[in-house]
Amino acid sequence: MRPARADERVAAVGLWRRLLVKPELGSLIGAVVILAFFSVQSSVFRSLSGVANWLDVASTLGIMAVAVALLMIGGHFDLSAGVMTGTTALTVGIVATELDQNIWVAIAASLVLALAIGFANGWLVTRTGLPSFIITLGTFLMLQGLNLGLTKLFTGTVIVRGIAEAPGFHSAQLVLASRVTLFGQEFRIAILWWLLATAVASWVLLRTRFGNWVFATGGDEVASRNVGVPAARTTITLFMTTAAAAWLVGSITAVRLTSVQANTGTGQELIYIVAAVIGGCLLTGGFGSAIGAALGALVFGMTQQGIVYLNWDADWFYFFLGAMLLLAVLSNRLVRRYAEAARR
Amino acid sequence: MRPARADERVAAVGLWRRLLVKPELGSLIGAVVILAFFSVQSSVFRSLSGVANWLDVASTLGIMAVAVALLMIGGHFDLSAGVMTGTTALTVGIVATELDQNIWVAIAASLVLALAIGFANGWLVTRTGLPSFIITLGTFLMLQGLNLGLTKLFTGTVIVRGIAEAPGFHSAQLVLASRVTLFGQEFRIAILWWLLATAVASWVLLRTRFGNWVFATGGDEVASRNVGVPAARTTITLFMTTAAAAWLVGSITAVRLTSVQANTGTGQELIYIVAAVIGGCLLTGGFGSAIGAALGALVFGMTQQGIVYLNWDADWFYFFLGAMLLLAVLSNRLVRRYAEAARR
Amino acid sequence: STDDTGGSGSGSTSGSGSSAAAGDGDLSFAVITHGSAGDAFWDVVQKGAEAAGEDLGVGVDYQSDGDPQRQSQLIQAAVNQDVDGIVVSMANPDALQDSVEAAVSAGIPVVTINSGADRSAEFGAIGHVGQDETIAGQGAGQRLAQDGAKNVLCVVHEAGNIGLEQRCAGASQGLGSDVKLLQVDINDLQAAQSTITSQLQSDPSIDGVLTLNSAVASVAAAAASDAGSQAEIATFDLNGDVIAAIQDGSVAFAVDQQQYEQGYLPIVMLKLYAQNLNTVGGGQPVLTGPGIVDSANVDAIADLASAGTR
Amino acid sequence: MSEAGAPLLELRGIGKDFGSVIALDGISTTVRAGQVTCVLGDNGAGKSTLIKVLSGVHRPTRGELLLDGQPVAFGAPREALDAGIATVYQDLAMIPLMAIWRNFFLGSEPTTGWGPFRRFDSATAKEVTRRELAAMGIDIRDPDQPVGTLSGGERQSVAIARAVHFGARVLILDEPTSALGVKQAGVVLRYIAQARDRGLGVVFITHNPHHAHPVGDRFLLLNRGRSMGDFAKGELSREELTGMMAGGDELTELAEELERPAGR
Amino acid sequence: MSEAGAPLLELRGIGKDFGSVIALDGISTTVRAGQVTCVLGDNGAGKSTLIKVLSGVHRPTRGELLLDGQPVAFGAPREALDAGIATVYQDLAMIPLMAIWRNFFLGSEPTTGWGPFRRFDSATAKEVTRRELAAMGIDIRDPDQPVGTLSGGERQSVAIARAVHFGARVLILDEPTSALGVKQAGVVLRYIAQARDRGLGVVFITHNPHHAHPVGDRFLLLNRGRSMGDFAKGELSREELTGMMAGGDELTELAEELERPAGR
Ligand SMILES: Nc1ncnc2c1ncn2[C@@H]1O[C@H](COP(=O)(O)OP(=O)(O)OP(=O)(O)O)[C@@H](O)[C@H]1O
Ligand SMILES: Nc1ncnc2c1ncn2[C@@H]1O[C@H](COP(=O)(O)OP(=O)(O)OP(=O)(O)O)[C@@H](O)[C@H]1O
Ligand SMILES: [Mg+2]
Ligand SMILES: [Mg+2]
Repeated sequence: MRPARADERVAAVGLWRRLLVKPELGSLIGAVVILAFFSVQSSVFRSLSGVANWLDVASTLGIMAVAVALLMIGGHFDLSAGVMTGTTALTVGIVATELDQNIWVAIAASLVLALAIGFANGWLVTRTGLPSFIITLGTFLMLQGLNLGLTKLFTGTVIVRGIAEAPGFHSAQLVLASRVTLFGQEFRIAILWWLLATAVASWVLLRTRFGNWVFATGGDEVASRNVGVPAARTTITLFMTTAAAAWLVGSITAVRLTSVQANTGTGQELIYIVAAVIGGCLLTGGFGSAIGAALGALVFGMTQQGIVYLNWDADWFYFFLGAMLLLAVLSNRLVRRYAEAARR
Repeated sequence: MRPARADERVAAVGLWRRLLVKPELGSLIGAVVILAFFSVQSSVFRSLSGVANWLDVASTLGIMAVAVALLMIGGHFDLSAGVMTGTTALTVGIVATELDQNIWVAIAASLVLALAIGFANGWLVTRTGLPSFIITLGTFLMLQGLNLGLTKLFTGTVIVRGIAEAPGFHSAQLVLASRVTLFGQEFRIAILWWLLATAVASWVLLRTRFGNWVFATGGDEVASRNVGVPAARTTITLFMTTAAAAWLVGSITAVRLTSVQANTGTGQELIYIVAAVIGGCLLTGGFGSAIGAALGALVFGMTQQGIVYLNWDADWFYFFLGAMLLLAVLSNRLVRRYAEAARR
Repeated sequence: STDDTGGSGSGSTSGSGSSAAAGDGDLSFAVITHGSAGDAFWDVVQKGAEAAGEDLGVGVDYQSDGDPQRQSQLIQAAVNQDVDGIVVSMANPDALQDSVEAAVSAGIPVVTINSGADRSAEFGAIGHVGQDETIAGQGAGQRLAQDGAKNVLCVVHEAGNIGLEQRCAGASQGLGSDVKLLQVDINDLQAAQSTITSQLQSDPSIDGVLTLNSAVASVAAAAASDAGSQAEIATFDLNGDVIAAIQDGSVAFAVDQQQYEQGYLPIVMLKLYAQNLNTVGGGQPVLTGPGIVDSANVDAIADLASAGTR
Repeated sequence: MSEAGAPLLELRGIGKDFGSVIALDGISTTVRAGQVTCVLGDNGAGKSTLIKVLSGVHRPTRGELLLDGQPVAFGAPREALDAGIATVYQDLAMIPLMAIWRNFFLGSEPTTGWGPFRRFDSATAKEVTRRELAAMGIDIRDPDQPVGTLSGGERQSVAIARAVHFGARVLILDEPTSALGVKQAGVVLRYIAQARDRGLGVVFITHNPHHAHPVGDRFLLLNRGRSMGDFAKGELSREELTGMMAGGDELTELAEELERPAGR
Repeated sequence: MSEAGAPLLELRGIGKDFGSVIALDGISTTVRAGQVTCVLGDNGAGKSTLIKVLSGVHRPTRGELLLDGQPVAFGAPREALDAGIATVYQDLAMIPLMAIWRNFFLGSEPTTGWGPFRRFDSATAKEVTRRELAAMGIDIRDPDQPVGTLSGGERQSVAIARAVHFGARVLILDEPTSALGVKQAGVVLRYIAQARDRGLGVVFITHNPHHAHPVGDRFLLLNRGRSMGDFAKGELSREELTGMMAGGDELTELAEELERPAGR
């Protein structure tokens, strides 16, 4: 016999189980499993310097994953997200070195360009009604060509160099590529940007009108338009958000490496999507979380570095990477099943 | 006043417009636009030898695109499809050369392996309920690692050579890699395989029970299960079909090149999906056509070679590729809009 | 192999008449390599070929694709266009045999570059310019051994790329012991830096790092300092950053295959062949490297590397 | 409130095609403040298509739509909503994966806080949702439950409560009571009467003559996409209405027939 | 056909939970050949959940299901179908993008031809679809039309026609008439009576007492997931039934109330 309750149609379920069913906490399980797996086997992995190292990998990936997750919740893909980090980094580099501008001017120019590309993506998707997959594949390929063509046009080589000499570089470095010492270990500031991006995205998604529209547009675009959600505006804003994230990552890359290769970022778009999916985003839209995506990026980053820390044969790197990812998502799945199976 | 008709609720619409609205004929428009574009500008492109060349490019891509389209109509992705062409080609090579088997034995072994991988993909997807995107990403990475690791294990390098020396090679070459002379021009036999695959896939999709199940599973898996469609079996069969297509392409590659690199096929999975989407497949499943996917592959192949025939700067190759793809899908879209706007 | 060269030379004489008749002033050559788009090494090759085209007043069309099947389709496209000569890099000679021989039998002279020297004459090419990646790798390995490195990390930036594997395999031979491989992604250099850092943290006995791309060299140097490792950094290929790094000592040396010549010389050879039926060295491979750039000679070529021709 | 008042909405010769399908042709009627316009007709007659034209979902292929006597062309449902027209769609227009309270306020979210910290006032939203549903006789367990897991009637109740809450001038209801229990259906009919009495124009579609007759003031009859007439209540006896609804009291005869043959 | 015959289906203490939600608890009833079992209850009472247990969509969390006296556990709707149980789901279980005839035969496609050339017999399928729908009073334009573009009632008719066509021993109908016109609803009631007379067991859910009373033989009353009793028709007067359905004839009173105050 169950105890009498306010509503006899609801059974008592432990806090623990209720938490486990949440999507972001689900991906937390994956992260914990991977963390435990590598920590047990490698002391360097669990050392502070190791942590700083894999957090660094997760950070730029995570900034993108969070933005891509928002877009995916809104029901769209952006295949140009990866190459756009290259476009923005190259723009920062070319404007700062070839056009001899202050680095902040270059960063601002890069932002304007990124937002323009994001707007174009969103506008094309909403106007033509074609799948975003194919539209952004078009922009992906075009940007890839532009990155190479323009870099060679401006520099004669496939690399933009000398960003460190641009005026204003030191202040930019401070903001985008410095290190912060914590517990005697230096951490990259990009990690802070990552946390900030996750927090802002989560807040927007769960606490604002815009967030409500994102879920609705991704869940059922026709229905949401019927009740008055400005679906086109929401979609365009989401594409611009992804572009802005690419700009942030591109600027961090440019300032940190001080030289940028023309093919930077190509192929990363898939990894962003993967991180978002590990974090619980549905590919069909309408469901997911920003924190989940950030955790997905963490899973990916830890796995990538963990395999190296364990000194496993590099030829098999991708094999282990794949196996670890499956381990993360399957363990998440198992635990949630257990949680949902509930009081039987 | 409209003429009296059998059903007064249906207006007369010209055959032409009715045809234009069909998905596969839609992608035909894209193909025609691209064909016209390049033919006008390059006499070599429209010469028989040129046609044989770009048909060749489209053929292996097309075989995969058709299988991937079936899978997408069934509501799933297979990111491991590209690398699986490498796995199967390497298996043919390793079994034939390192294990000294007849080439047909090697090809058979490769088929068994492919079907096993396809089954594993499908089984994991149906059992865990996780998105196929993430499951096949896992197999994609694992196979990529396996391809490299095993190739190096067997051969010491990243290339399997000497397939031409295997017993039975000539009969295999005849079936998989010979040329057929038509109008005085040699065409690769792979083009025939492509046409065959398209015809069979179309037939299955539109004329069999299984085809009905594919549309239903992709359209609404829960609803189709509720009316008794064996959704899990359908999904697994689709994954095995994709794997079988990868085996066909892999065998063609191995026999044609007589040596196989360990990274064969990596990254192609996206192109297959693209061809299917150009051909009108929905990413959300439940809609699309095999002929459309074959035409999508044709658009892609023509564009890829057409840019080469026009001698456009290779640095800008991807830019043009992207622009051409957008041209193809947008013109398709425009024409269909015009057709749908109908009798106003 | 000498008879092969003779055979192919006479075989293509008949065809060359037609291409010569096509007009002397208007020669056009196709260069088809297995480099991926934007690859720093192949960019220099392209630049060499295009410079030669400009200097000699001939047309040069550069195409590349890492997939041998695609490469063979590109060769077929060039044959269809009836170019006056084809330059091909042969990382995977078996896979290209068919299409190279088809070009030769269509009367189009072929020069092979970079790898595939041992098969070049067999396929009927009129010459070969290059440096086998394995030999270049050996050069790097020997130099690392000289500098006292024992446990060397070879950073592969494109999994399964045959040229990169050959460089690492060559380095093992030159070093006299196996190098340790590490996979990174050339398109994400920040992650590459972290990955190299991880490797150096987890295996402090590594005392040499060999990168196969100039851009990876810079992040490898940064990774070594992050990890507090004393490992010697060496790299293939040059760019301005690597030159600066060699000058300030953070990179010890760079293997320079002088791949500019692998682009430039074949165009010269094809032009001479088209106009004069000349071949070079009786079809024997023309070697372009390896040269080693270190603190001793870096200053001399610093400006050239920054301009992207070294 | 009288027949003489200027119509809120007026339709003149409205038609709508979907490709070759002619779903509506030559429909004219008026919606007046303080009146209930019932749209009647067989399945597939074009009732839902008609209300989608009114609510800005479809643009009419032919004909004119007048709001307060001015021709309007709603480009999007948002514009109709902004003109005070709230609609309960037959397919309900709900996002299955979203919580009840999020669906309730979708497109018209209440906010709180200033500037960049302006946020969706979720406490209010949950409170209002629970209250409005309770008023309809629906006792939800938790406003956070995804709409996709609600029962058919619960879902329909959410859509109705939402439209009633936001309807300012015109309330359009497409078969609102089809999945509702007798009690809940009664509540909805009362809502309609209340809205009418508050001076809203109501468009009400139903197949149930017991629901249509008590509240309707005008009856627009559709058949296979064409109008069969547009009657004021006075012009129409109860019997005629029931007859128009394809044999409303045939049902009583049917009942006799359905009883099993005696003795079995 | 009598009460004494062995029940086709028997439920013993069935319960179903979704996570913490208790949708059903302790439900027992029987479905007999040649009888119509009506399931009554408010919105959210658990009626749809109950029939989903019967049709193999949900596995019950508690309790036992017996088919012909043997305990069964349907792992999938396919198994229930194979046992001759056909269902019209409240959400209809249709694939919107697929043609009407493909939906009609989904999961039970007729085939023609031999061996590898065995194919879906589309001519027969289209023919049967058109015929069965015409028999229900639905005149479709083209069996190739996607179900997603049908009107609500047309779509419901397709689902009903399908279930009636394939139902062999048990026919389960979850609010089948909710979106139907009066005429079409009458046809469905006749179908139910015919099925009953052919010896099928029918489970019928409706909110309309005018539909439930004439055809029902047994009445299972649900409230908030619990059973309020399971009555044979004889045990229950018409008044009691209407009372059970939460004031069926309150409606008449309501009608009076809804008429506008006199004089306005
Ligand atoms: N998008 C569309 N494409 C093609 N035909 C359509 C489309 N939408 C509706 N129709 C057709 O238009 C006709 C009218 O549909 P509508 O939904 O307006 O009917 P209804 O009167 O609301 O019927 P019900 O009472 O069954 O809800 C139907 O026959 C339907 O098949
Ligand atoms: N998957 C689910 N998860 C959580 N709760 C659910 C789920 N499915 C149903 N419920 C809840 O169970 C209860 C019973 O739902 P059910 O659909 O069986 O009601 P019903 O009697 O058919 O109502 P209606 O007459 O409105 O169709 C509802 O309160 C519903 O919210
Ligand atoms: Mg309707
Ligand atoms: Mg129900």
